[in-house]
Amino acid sequence: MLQLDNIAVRFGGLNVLTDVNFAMETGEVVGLVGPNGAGKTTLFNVISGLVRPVSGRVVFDGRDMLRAPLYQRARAGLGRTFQIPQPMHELTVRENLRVAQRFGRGRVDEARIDEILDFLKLRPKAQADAASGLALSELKALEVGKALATEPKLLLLDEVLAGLETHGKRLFMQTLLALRERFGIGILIIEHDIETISNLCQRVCVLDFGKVIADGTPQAVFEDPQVIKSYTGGAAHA
Amino acid sequence: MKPIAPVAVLAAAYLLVPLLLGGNAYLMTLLVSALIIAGIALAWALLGNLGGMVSFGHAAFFGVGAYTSALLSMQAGLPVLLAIPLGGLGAALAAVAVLPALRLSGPYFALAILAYAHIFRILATELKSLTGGSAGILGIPGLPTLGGLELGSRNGQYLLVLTVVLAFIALYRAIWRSDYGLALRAMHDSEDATRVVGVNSTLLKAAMLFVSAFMTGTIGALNAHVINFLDPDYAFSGAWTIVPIAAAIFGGYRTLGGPLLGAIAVYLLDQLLFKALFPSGHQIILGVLLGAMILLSPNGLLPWISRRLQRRPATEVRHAAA
Amino acid sequence: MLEVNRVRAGYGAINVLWDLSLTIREGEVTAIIGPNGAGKTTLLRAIMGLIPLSQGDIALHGDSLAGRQTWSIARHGISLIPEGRLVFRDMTVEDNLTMGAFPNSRRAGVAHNLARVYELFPRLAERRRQLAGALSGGEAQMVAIGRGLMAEPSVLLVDEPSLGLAPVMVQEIFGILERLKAEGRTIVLVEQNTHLALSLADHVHLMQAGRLLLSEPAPRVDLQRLHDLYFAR
Amino acid sequence: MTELILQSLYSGLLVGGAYALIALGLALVFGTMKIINLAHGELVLLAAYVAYTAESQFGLNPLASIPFALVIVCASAVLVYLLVSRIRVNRELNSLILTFGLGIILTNAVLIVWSANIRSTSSAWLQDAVVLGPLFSMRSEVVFFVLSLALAGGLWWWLSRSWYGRAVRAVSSNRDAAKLMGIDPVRTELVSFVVAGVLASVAGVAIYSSSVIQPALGHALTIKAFIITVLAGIGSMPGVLLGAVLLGVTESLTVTLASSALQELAGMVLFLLVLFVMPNGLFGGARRRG
Amino acid sequence: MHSTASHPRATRLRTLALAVALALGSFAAQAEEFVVGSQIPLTGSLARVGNGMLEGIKVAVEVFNARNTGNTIRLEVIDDESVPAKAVAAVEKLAADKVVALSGGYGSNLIGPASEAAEKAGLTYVTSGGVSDELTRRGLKHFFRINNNAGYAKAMAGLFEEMKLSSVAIVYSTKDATEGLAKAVAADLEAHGIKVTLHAFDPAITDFKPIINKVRLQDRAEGIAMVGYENDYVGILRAAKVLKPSSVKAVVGVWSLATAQMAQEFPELMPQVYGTAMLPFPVEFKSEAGRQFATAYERLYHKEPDYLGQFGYVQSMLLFEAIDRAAKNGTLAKGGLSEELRRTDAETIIGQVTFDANGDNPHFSHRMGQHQNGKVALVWPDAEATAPKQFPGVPW
Repeated sequence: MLQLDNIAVRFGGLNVLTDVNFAMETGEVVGLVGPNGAGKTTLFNVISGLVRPVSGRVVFDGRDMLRAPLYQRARAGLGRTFQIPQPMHELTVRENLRVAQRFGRGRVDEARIDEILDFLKLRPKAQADAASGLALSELKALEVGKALATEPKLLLLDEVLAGLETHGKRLFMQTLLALRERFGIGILIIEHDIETISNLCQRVCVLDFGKVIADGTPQAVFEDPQVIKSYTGGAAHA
Repeated sequence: MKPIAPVAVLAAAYLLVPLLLGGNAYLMTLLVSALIIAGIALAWALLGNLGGMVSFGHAAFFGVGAYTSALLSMQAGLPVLLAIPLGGLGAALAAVAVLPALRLSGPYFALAILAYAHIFRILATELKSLTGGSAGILGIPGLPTLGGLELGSRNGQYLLVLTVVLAFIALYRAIWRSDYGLALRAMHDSEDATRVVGVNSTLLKAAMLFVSAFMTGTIGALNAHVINFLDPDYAFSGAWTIVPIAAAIFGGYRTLGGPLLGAIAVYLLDQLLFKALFPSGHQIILGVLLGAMILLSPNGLLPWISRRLQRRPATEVRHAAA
Repeated sequence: MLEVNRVRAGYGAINVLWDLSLTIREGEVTAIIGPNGAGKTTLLRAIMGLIPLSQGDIALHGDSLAGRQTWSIARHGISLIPEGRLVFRDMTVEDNLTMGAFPNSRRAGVAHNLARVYELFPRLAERRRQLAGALSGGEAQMVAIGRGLMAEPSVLLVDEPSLGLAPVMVQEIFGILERLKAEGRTIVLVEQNTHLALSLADHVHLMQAGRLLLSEPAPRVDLQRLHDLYFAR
Repeated sequence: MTELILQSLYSGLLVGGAYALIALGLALVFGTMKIINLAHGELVLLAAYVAYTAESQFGLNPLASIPFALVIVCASAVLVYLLVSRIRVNRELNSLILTFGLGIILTNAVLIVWSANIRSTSSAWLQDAVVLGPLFSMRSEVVFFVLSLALAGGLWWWLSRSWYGRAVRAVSSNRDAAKLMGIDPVRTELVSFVVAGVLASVAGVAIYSSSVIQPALGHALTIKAFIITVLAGIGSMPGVLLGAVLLGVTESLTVTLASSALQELAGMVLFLLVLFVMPNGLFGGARRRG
Repeated sequence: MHSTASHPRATRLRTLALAVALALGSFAAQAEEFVVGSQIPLTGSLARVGNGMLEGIKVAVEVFNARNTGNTIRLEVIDDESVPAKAVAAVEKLAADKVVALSGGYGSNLIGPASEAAEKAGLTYVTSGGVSDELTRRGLKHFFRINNNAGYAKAMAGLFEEMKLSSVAIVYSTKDATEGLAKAVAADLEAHGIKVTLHAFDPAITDFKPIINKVRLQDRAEGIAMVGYENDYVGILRAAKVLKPSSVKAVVGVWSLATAQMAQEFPELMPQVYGTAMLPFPVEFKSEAGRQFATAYERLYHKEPDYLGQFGYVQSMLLFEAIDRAAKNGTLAKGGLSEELRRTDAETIIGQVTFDANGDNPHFSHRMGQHQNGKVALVWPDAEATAPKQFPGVPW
C-alpha cells in the first residue's frame, strides 16, 4: 500500500529525517509516535508531498509518488489532516467537503457528503462558516471529513485529538474507531496520548531524531526501554 | 423586495439612463468611460478574489487587447464586433508570457506584472511596422450599426459596454459559484489545505489569469473602437491600472457589484466634483479614497452599505463571536 | 516570586491551559514536565506575554504582568530561552548574544557579561564571528542560553533545552544549567526528559492536558508513579 | 570602441550609485517589515523638491539643503509608517495598496505645490565636468557616488554595530525572539522608516543635482528601487549596491551596444529574468546558507 | 427615502430657475456674445504646455473683446487631463453647452480623437498643439491648424544647411511628435547631402553620456540636433558639456528651448544653443499687432509672452475674427464658420496664415533663435533675424 525507502530530509544543514524505512498494508491502522521534534509531521509532509526529501522513494499503491504534486497524490487516494486545522476559509462546512470531493474524487455525490456529515456529527453545522462558526472539536472533525470526502485509501491523521477536552477526546476516538470499521481504509495517525494509540492501533512506529527506533504492537513498543528512554530521558523501569 | 431589485436596476440601466441622460453626450461619454473602468476593475477583482493575486499591471492586458482588435479590424479587415472578442483572446494569449509570474507571491507578482505592462508598451513603440510606433493609430473604425441600433452613437456605446460588463459579471458569478470558484476561494488562506484534497491550484490560478486577461483585453478593444485612437503611452497607461484598483477597492473588491458601483462612483465623482475642486492634481482624492478605504473599511463600500441596511441582530451576534 | 493564578490561554479557537495555577519560588529550579501537548510551552509563552491570557493573572513580585507587552516583560527581568532556540540566523554569534543586553539598563554590562558567557561556553568564543544560522543545534542552544543570560534576568525560563540535541550535547547543556543553579539563579525548566529534569530540579510540576497533575518537591517524587501518570497507565 | 565601453561602464557605475541611494531605503523597510513602500519614490522626489525650493528661493547649494530635506522627508516617512502600522489584516497586500495610494497623494501634492514644470539645479559647480583620463562625468555624479558609498557604509555600520540597527535586523530575523530580548518591534520599525527617510532625502537631492525632476517621476523611482531590491535579494544591503550598479551598467551598455530606445526594456527584462530564475536574488545566496 | 423632487414647492422653484436661465440665455444672445470652447490639458503630462497655450487664448479673448466689433467672445475651458477619452468627453460637453467653435488642444494624441468628436458635432476646431502629419491627412472639414511638422523641420534643416555642416547627429525621443520631426529633418538633410546619424532614446532615460559619447567617438558629427522636451535638452546638454565632443560646431533643438525660461533656469547650459523661436527675448515686436499682444499678455500675466502663448493667441484671434465675420454675414448659424475660416489670409505674429482643404497652413515655417549672452536672438531666416548667429559656437 504505502512504502517509504531510505527517506532523508534536511532543513538547512539539520537532519530532520535520516534513512526512514516504513511500510503499511491496506486497511492497517498504525500509530506514529515520538518526542517533539522527532520528525513525525515532516514524515507526513513527505508522504503527502509538501516536503521533497533529499533522497529516498515514496511508493503508494504501486506508483512512485516522489515527483507527483500534492493534488495528484490526493487523487491517488492519500488523504491527510493538519495538526492545526486548516478549514478552507470563506466556505461553509458542506462546501469544504464538496471541494474535497469534487477535486479529490472527481465528482460530487451529495448523498455521500451527507453520510460523512452525519458520521462526523457535523450535519447541524453543514451551513456554518468553516473559518469562524465551528468549535475546535468540530474543526478537527471537519479536517477528517475533508480527507474522507476525497475517498482516500490511506488517511494520515496529524494529532487530530490534541487540544480536545477529555470528553471530546473520548467521543472523537470512538469516531476514529468507527472510521476504520465503516470505511475500511488504512490510517496512519500521529498521537501523543498513549492510551489512545494503544486502543486504536494494531501497530506503533516510534520516531526519534529522525530515525525509526521501534516498530511493533503497542504493548511491545511501550515496554521497549529505548522507547521509554526516548520519551522520558531516564532509565525508566530499568 | 429582493428579487425585484436586480430587475429594477437592470431596467433603470437599460431604459431609464438612455431615456433621461441620452441627450447629454457629455454625461453619456462619462458613463461609457466609467463602464470601461468598471470592466477592468471587475477583471482585476476577479484575479484578486479568485486567483488570490494583486496585479499592478492590468494595463498590459488592456493595451494588448486594444492593439489586437484595432489591427485586426484595420489591417485584416475583420468586422469590429468580431475583432473585439479576438482582442480579448489576444490579451489572454499575452497572459501566457505572464505564466512564470504565477509562482511569485504578493508584491512580487504585483510588480512583475507591472514590468510586463512596461515591456509591452516599449514593444508597441518599437514594433513600428506593426503598431505604427509612438505615432499610434488614428481613425480606428468605430462600432457598427447592428439591426438598426447604432452602436457607434453615444447611447449605442453605452448599451454595448454595459452589456459586456454585465456579461462579465455573469461570467464572474458563474465561476464564483462553480466548484472551481469554491476551490479558488478556498485557496486564499490555506492553499496547502486545498492542494491536499486534490485541487490543482496552479492550473486554476492560471485559468483565472487567462479569464482576467481576456476580460481586460476585451474592454481595451471596446475602448479602442469607442475612442478610435491608440498609441503606446495611452494603451498601456498606468491609469488603466490605478483608477480600476481605486474603483474596485472603493466599491468592495470582494463583491460582484462592488467594482461596477465603485467605478461609476469614483469616475463620476472625480470628473464632476473633484475636478472642479482641485483643477490640478485632483487624482489626490483617489489616493485619499484608496488609503481611507484600506484603513477604515478594507472590504469596500458595498459590504459597508449592506451591513448598514441589514443590521439584523443575528449578524451582530456572529460578528461579536468571531 | 512568580505567581501563575488560574490562567486560561491558548491559540485562537484552541484553548490549551485550563485554569492553571502554580508558584515559582526564588532561588529554586522548578521543573515542569509532562507529555507533548500538555501545555508546558504555552505556559511559558503566556508568562512572556507572547499569547494573551483569556482568564487569570500572572504576577512577578506581586506586579501583574497580564496585558503587558513581551518586551516590557523582558525588560522587567524575565528571560525566556525559547523552544527551538529562535536565534537570529543571519546575525553573528556575538551580535546574537549582544542583543540579549538590549534593555538600556543592561547595556553597560555588556562587555562583562559577554566575557562571562564566553567563559561558560568557550565554544561560542571560537565562533563569535560566525552566523548563528550556520551553527549546529547544540551550539545554537548555547547561543540561546547565553543570550538569555546577557540580560541578567531575575527569572530564567528554559524551554526544552534538550530538544533535538545529541546526548553528548544534552549533557553539556545540563552541565551549564547545573552551574547556573549553583549560582543561586531562579530557573524554570520545561522538559520532556523527566530523568534530566528531576536530576536538576528543586520542585517538580507535572502537567497534562493543560492542567497540573502533580506538584511536589523533587526529592519526594516517585519515578514509578510519575511514569504511570505520564503513560496514563 | 574600447573607449566607448569604458565610458559606458563608468557612467553605469555612477548611475548605479544614485540608484543604490534610492533603493537602499526601500530595501531596508522591505527587509525589516516585509512591506514594500510604494510611496518611497515619492519621498525621494519630495526631497528633490525641497532642494529645488532651497536653491531657487534661498540660493542654497543643493548639498546644503540636505538637512531641510531630512526634516521634511523623515517626518513624511514617519507618517507613512504610522498609517501602515494601522493595518491589521492581510498586511502584505493591504500595505501595498495603502502605500500606492499614499504615492498618488504625494505625487499630486507635489504637482499642486510645485507645478508640472521640470526642475534641476543651476549650480555651475555641480554641473562641471570631472575628467579622469578617458572617463568623463559631471561633478554632482561623483559627489553623490562618493556620498552613496559613504551612506551605504554608514548603513552597514548602523545595521551591524549600533544597538538600534542590530535590533532592526533582530526584528526582521525573528520578531518573537526580538521581543523576548526586550526590543519593542514597533519602535524599531519606526526607526527603520526614519533611516529609510534619511536615505531617501540624500537620494532626492542627488537626483535634483544630476538630472531633471518632475512630479510624475516618483513612481518610476519606486519601480527602479524595487527592481534593484529584487536583484539584490531581500535584506542584502551589499547586494543592493551591487544590484544598483548592475542595473546602471546594463542600461548604459544597452545604449552603447544597441539602442538607447531599448534601455528601459533591458532593465525590465533583467528584472523578470532574475525574478523567475533566481527568486532569491543575485546576492541573496549567502543568506540562504544554514 | 426622502425625496423632495415631487414636492410641489420644489417643482415651482425649478420652473422658476429654468425660466430665469432661459431669460439670461436669450439676453446673452442679444448682446452678441459667442461662447468658444477650449479643450486643453491643464493637468497630467501635458499640463505645462497646455497652460501655456491657454494663456495665449485668454489674451486673444481680452484683445478681441476690447476691439468693440459688436460681438464678444466668452471662453469655456475644460481640462482634458492629457487623457484622450477625457478630451473627447470635454469636446462633447462643450458641444452640449452650445459653443460655436473650439480653440485649444495639445498633443497629437489628444487632438486626434478630440477633433474627430468636434467634426461629428459639426464644430470648427482650431489648434497649434499637435504637429503630426496624420492630423491633417484625415480630410476633416472643420479642423484647422496654424503650424505643422514641416515648418519645424524646414527651420531646423534650413539652419543646418546654412551652416554648411557635413554631418549631423539627430538625438530624438521615441515620442510621437519627436520621432516624426526627427525623421523629417533627417530626410531633408540627407537630400542636401548632409550625413545623418539617428539616435532614438526612451523618454524615461536621464543619463545621455553614453549617447553623446557615440556622437563624439563614432559619428564625429559637426552638429547635434536634439528633438525632445526640456528635460531631454537639459540631459543632453549636460552630457555634451561634460564630454565636450570636439567635432561639434552647433547644438540645435526645437520647441521649448530658445525661451526666456530656459535662459533663466539653466544659464550654464544654454549659451549658443539654437531652438525654434517666434520671438526674441527680451521681446521686441516690429508690428502693431505684436505690440498689442505683448501688452495685453504683460497686463494679464505680468511676464513676457512665450511661444506657446503666441500660438494660442494667433489661432484664437483668427478664429474670433472668422466668427465675427460669419456672424455679420449671417452664415454662423448655418454652420458657415469653417468656410469663413478657410477664407483666412492673414499676416500674423507667426507669419502668414492660410488654410488648405485639410485645414493645414502651407505657409508655416518656424524661425530659429539662439541663446546669446542670456538673451535669445532670432538668427534664421535672415529676413526675421535680430542678430547674426554665433557660429561655430557651443555651450562648452
